[in-house]
Amino acid sequence: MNNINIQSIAIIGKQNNPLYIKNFSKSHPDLKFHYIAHTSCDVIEERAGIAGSETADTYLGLLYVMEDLAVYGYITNTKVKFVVVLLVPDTVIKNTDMKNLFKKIHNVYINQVCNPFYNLDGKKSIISKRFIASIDAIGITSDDVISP
Amino acid sequence: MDNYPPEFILQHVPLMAVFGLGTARDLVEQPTSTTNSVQSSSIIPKSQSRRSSLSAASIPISTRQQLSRTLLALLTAKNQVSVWGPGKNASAAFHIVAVDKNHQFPPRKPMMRPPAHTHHPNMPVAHSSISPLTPGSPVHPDGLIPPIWVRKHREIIPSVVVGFYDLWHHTSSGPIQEKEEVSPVQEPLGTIEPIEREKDNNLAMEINEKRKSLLERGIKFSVVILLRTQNMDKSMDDRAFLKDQTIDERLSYIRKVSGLDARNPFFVLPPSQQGDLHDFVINLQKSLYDHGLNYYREHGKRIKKKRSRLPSPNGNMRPSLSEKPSTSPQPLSIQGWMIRYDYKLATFAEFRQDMETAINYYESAYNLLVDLFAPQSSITLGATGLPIRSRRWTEARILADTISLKICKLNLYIDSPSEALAQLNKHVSTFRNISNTWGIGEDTFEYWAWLSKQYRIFADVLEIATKSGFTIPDPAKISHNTTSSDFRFSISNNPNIGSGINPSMVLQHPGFYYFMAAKYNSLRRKNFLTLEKFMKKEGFETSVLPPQNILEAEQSVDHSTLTIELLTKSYEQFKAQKTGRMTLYMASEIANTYLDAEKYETALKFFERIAKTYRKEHWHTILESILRCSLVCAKELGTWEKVVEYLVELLSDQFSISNQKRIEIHNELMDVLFKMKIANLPELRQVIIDMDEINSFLTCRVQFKDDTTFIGAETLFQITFTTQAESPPIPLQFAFLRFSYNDSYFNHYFRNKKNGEKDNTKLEWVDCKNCLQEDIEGEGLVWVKDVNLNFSKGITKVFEGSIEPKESGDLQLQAVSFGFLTERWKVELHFNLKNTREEHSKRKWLIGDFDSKGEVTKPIYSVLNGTGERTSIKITQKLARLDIQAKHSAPALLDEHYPIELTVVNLEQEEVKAFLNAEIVTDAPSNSIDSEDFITLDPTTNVSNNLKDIDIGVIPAGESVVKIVYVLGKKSSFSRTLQLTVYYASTSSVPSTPFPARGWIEKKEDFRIHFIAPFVFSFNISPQSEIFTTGNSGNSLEWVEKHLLVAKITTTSPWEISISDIDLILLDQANAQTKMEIAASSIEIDNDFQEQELTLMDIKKLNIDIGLLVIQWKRKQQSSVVKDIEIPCTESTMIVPQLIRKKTEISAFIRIPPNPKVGQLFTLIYKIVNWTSSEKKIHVIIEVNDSFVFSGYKQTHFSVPGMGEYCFRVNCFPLIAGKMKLPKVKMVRRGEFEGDEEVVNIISPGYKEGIEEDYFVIFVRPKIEI
Amino acid sequence: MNKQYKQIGDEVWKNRVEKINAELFTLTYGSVVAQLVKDYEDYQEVNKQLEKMGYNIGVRLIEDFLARASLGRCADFRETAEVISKIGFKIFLNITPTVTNWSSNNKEFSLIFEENPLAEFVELPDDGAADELWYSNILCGVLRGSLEMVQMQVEANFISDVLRGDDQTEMRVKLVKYLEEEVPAGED
Amino acid sequence: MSVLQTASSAITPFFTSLSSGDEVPGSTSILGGGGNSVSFKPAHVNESCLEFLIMEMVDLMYRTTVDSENDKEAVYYKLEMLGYQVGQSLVERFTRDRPRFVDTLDVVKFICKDLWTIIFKKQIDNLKTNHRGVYVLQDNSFRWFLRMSTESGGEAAAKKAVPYLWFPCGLIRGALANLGVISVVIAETNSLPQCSFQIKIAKS
Repeated sequence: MNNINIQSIAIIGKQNNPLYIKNFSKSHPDLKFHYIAHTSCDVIEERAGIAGSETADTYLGLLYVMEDLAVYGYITNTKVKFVVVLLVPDTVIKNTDMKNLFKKIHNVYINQVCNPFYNLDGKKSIISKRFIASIDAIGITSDDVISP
Repeated sequence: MDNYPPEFILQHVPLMAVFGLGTARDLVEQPTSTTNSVQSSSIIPKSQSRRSSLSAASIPISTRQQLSRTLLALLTAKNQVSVWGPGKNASAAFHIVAVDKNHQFPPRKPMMRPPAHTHHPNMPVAHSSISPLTPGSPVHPDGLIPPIWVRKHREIIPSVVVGFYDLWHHTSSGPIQEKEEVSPVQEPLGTIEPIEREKDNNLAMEINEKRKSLLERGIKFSVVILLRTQNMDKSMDDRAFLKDQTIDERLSYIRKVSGLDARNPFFVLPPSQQGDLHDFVINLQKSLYDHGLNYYREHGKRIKKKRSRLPSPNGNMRPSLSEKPSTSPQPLSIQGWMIRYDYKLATFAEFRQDMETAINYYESAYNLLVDLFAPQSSITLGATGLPIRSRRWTEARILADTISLKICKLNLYIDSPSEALAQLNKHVSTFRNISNTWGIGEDTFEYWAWLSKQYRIFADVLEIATKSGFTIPDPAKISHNTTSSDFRFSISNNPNIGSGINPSMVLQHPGFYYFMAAKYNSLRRKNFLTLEKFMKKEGFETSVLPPQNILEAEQSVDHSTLTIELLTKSYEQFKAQKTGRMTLYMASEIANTYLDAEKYETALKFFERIAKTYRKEHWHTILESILRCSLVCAKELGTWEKVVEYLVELLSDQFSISNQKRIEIHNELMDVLFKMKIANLPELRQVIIDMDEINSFLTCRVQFKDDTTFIGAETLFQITFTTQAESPPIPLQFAFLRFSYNDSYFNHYFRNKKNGEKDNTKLEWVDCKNCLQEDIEGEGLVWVKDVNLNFSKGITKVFEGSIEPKESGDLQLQAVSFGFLTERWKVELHFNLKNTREEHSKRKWLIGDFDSKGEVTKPIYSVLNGTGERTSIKITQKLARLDIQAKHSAPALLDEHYPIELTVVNLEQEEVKAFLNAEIVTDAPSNSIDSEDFITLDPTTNVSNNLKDIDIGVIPAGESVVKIVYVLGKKSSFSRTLQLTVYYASTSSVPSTPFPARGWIEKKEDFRIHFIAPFVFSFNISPQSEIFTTGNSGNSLEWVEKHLLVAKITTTSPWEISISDIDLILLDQANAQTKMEIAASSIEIDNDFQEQELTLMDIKKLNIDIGLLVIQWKRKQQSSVVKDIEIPCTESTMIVPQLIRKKTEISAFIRIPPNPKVGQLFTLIYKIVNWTSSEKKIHVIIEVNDSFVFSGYKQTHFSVPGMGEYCFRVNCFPLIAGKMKLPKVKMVRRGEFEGDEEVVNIISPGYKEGIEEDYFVIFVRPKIEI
Repeated sequence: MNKQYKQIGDEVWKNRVEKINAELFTLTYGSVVAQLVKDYEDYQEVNKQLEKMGYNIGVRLIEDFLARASLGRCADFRETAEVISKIGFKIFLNITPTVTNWSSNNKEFSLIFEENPLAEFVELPDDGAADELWYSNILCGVLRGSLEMVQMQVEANFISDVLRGDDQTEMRVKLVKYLEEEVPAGED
Repeated sequence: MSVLQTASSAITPFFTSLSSGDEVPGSTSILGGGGNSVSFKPAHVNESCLEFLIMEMVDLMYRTTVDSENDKEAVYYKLEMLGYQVGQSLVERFTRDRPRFVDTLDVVKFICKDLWTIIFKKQIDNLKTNHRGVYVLQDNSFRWFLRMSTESGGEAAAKKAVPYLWFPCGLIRGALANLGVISVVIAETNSLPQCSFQIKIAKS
């Protein structure tokens, strides 16, 4: 668990437009994570694409590693993409941990979507305080609460 | 990779030496030969790439030299001097070098003393020239492994030697370099003669020599005997040749004598084709391959023995740390020897393609080596590390890097990617730590240079590997075993099966590692620059500087170019992976590097190219950084138009920047526009920024209030501008605002009216109605008004304007532009409205309420129907409130001036000026061709079939004017349509020159007029008589036909018509042709017949035009429409039908003698004339009567030739006096067939007596004396 | 007394109610509110409309209520309050808001909503909605409407809402008067 | 409709799709308590609440739309949009723990089974398709009609009921749209409580 050190969480819309990108890292600038999130879209779509008839999970696992960052991906049935960037540990990252992490992000996103005042089709990034608070909570408290 | 000794990098394969084929030099001299680059030729020093193209194959193999060339070419073609080996399942392949026949391989050095003592330098023993123990060797006394050692085994000492020899024969020039006198004698074949035997013997001896010398060197020797066609009977073919007894014997003899037993392969190569040679070469290597491997195995065993004899490194004492290391170089330590041996073991293992073993030894060597660098050895306790920057230190580092690379590569080679990656990580992290202790750590360019290099070579190797068929595992399918530390991949289709993966163990494609290399290289640059800055300072601490040579070397490096090269490599990799966004990222990195390198133009090109995607996909944070960089470039380049454009986009609050920052941008923009004096500025800089293409801080919505409007009606539109919540940070003053329509006539132009009071209303309604047309310089004639164009953030301004359409059609508001205007700039923020975006929100209309002072108070929205925007409006003709009536007394008659009274009633509220267009159109299908109809205002003139722009003057409201037009219909009595158009405008709006301009209201009206012809004519022509009369010249006859023409004229008009005159105008031919002249012909008759001439003429003309019947007429009483006006008569003309005559073919004339007497014989002469060209038969029947007796046949016949005449005589004897009928003579023309007959009409020209019935009557005088 | 109501409520909810997924209900209501906000850009007006909706529902809903929970007449308004909370809200929204803050004259009380299915997921737009909009105002209407059907004229309105950042959601209910009707004499 | 071949067999017996709403692995409130919990406790309300709300909603839309311009068009538009919003949100929530969809039919089946069950506590009775982007969903006893059909049956009732189909149309369209299937949905009913929805999938 404690090897999961979240550097950034990104939520990306259907049209690959950024909805919310949060930088938890001390070393890397925001811009870096925007680039990472953007580049992840390719990999995610590619992975989601190849997953043929056999039941395809929404969790896509490790997308790629760049420098000291490991990029994980998740795509909802509604084609919304989540990207979590971890600091590369020298140990194995458990898929179950990552899945739980993504599920939590998904829950937060779902609640955002269920807010009657939120326009789903809009391309604007999410500014909801509650949403941001929840995501930040995940990013910060990631180390302890993950285990079921 | 280039700057590591290639020996340390290249893949090792067994070495084979061949002689007897000439040397590679001969091959290179070959005209056709070319060096073909096989994979990674880039990383092989030129000297190394000894490849010869197979094009040699094309050469016909006739001479010995060609044969050897071909063989050599084939042998060396696949030479394995590359980073990546032949591949696991590749056929056994040697690295083959060609040597001279007499080449001496370096002699085996004599067996050493037991190696246990080798480290006693004082004990002189023979060592390999490159051993640390040999003074003068590059590694003396304490070096590790010199590249030459590797080269020795790669290039010089073969594991197998193959000699190519020729079987002697008479013409044989013998093997190369052998000079043999050739006996000219041609011995019979089949028996071995002494000369052959002798030659063979020599050959065997020679081979034996070689074999021996190589044997004691441990090198396997093998022989190939080349048979040539000369060796055999020309009559025999190659196959038969093999069975040739004598050859067989000779070969086995040679073999026996040369002591080549079964273990030394012995080959015979008969004359063969290219293909066969190729197979031969392959088989040759196959069969010798194991021998090759064996050779290296032996070496391995030897080294292993030596290593095992080494004492433990801790056994002996090393100078303790306390005493400083003596300057004189110490002999190589045990640990050093261990490294040497491990390295050699690894190398030989690699030579024999035993990768696993190789990896193990390399790793062990690596670990020992790393320990050498540590300040404190952990293996040899108390040993100090190599002195930094010493020669040995540098060598050792190179060795470490290359060994690490070997380990990576060999792991890839045996397909265990994660170990490869693990080694890289290990290497990098290990040396990071060590470097820090050296003081050349992460704050020095040296460290980063080194790191960058490590990643780059790794990427290179990986790329080569993938090109050679290695596949990078798909991370989606990887999962690592959590528990054990062993990172073997367990392949599973689903990332969820398998507990998870260790990201640092996932090997990715080279792109990623090139990218890292690039990253680190830029850090290298950074550190170098800081160092340079540091050096500029006064009195800096020189001790911290790296040695001069390194510093100079670094100064000469073009870091940015290198970085870009690496990024580009990465870019290519990602491109190949089809990950478009990743390549964009690379592109942006490249762009940034160019920017750092101050190559602004290139940088800007890159930035502009990539900005599009990020903008399109709303990645504003990225876009912002790109824009900011672009801004820098644009400024440096002095392309201020772009500067302005970037600044405008940066104003948008899509970019999450602090208000302070935004204000800075704002001010910068203003400075550029107003303050800055741009050097060598051209006249006026014009910039048009398409706001739909960028993130705009201002949005623009357009509404026409209605969907349709009328010409001339006031048409309202509203244009709503909304600024963003955060932008513009400071109120913005535009100089002008322009609305552009598809009809420029309506273009509006608003100037900014500076009004003092700060307007901070969130929603403002601006009155833009009642503009005045004005000619603005650069704009042309536009509708102008001064309004407040001040915009602060988070507000909405609605400009309501109005237009008066001038003509029907679609009017569209195409563009709206805000503008800044300074003495240097004309900048337009351009909103294109041609393509309206689709929206579902209801259309809204802002109602600006006015309070008592006419000031706008809190405006409110009302909803219009429809959704989205409305940028265009349909303009239709306003319904004309005008009435046109036509009075006339139908039906109209053709040819008459038919008066029609038009009454135009003005139903408008105001008096109008009106004009009339009128046209008369026949229903006749082809009236357009030549309409002979006329329409006119004046019955005495006929102009054309239409009237244009007839001024019908001013009509007061509610009143009417009357106009009379005359229509003249000709010929066809079809109905006609009178098409009337009256267009008018209220006198108030009519400009001074009251000529119909656009925007006048039109009223169209059509009237049908029924036409009938005034008269109906019927003609009747009947022939009266035809006679000869004596012409005016006494002796001629005239042919006269009389016809009677009766013309019946009736009128169908319902109106009474008075006819003033009718006359028949005869065409002159009418009389002429009706005459026919006949002059008398010489007819021989009795004397009292006066001579006459008869000329004949054929009358061809049968149909004769008679002429016209012309009637002058008018209506008895005029149409009620015109009482006082006198309409002149009109005339109608009618053509009289032609006179049709029938043609006579035969005429018969009778000559009757004057006063005959009773009892006195006389003759009747009939002259028959045949007018036709063909002969005609005439039958004659004479009926007698009792007044005369005549002689001759009562019936007879004769024929008249064409165009001829015939005289027929009848002699009569009168019996009774008095008036008597002559006997009747009937003549009938008969044709060939039945019924074709015609009575010939007999006429007696100028005969005075009467004709009773159709008898000629004659008076007979009595005889007196009875 | 209260106990008994609670049992009735629970019992009815358990056994005599067709249940439906709460999210569907919540989302539907949310979409209606959002639509109203879009139509009138005036939160006061939205509150009115919601209350009106509630009223229309209330007058019909009371039938449903009486049918399910067969109860006698309430002795007093205090009892009514309990029924509203423990049975009414329970069997419709599966919540039981706390009844509290009685006025001295027992004609006015508060309902405190610890949970509110209507407001699940809701986050008010920060354009003044937090000061003007009573998101759950429909409930006030429902109370007014249904009570009117049983001869009680009440005024109901929210005075605080967690959505607005208040620390609790409180509805104030005030009895205006009992409406006259022909009551069979001798009815307790 | 004759062109449509029946694919109703495709629908397997209804598995309790409420499960997707119920227990969720590791859905313990991730917000560490605080405000409105994000967890999905088996939340239910009395169905009549929804029915009342729906009826009132339809009336309201007539009330509030009439003044601007009183055509059914606008009312349809609004109700359909409402449904659209709800549909979108619903699928976001109820596809959460579902594997990714394979194809359009997969999506449509999800609508017919899971979504329908969540909303109407039953599945679509019959699904037909022409395999060219047209699907017809038939519900023989449309839950929201069950009460209505009692009052004044026949043609008239069916007519009156039509506006209550607009919201569901939106629901379906919204659900599909959010699952990446752009479509047009129209509904019809001839005799309560039966009704059918026709989905035309936009060629993309």
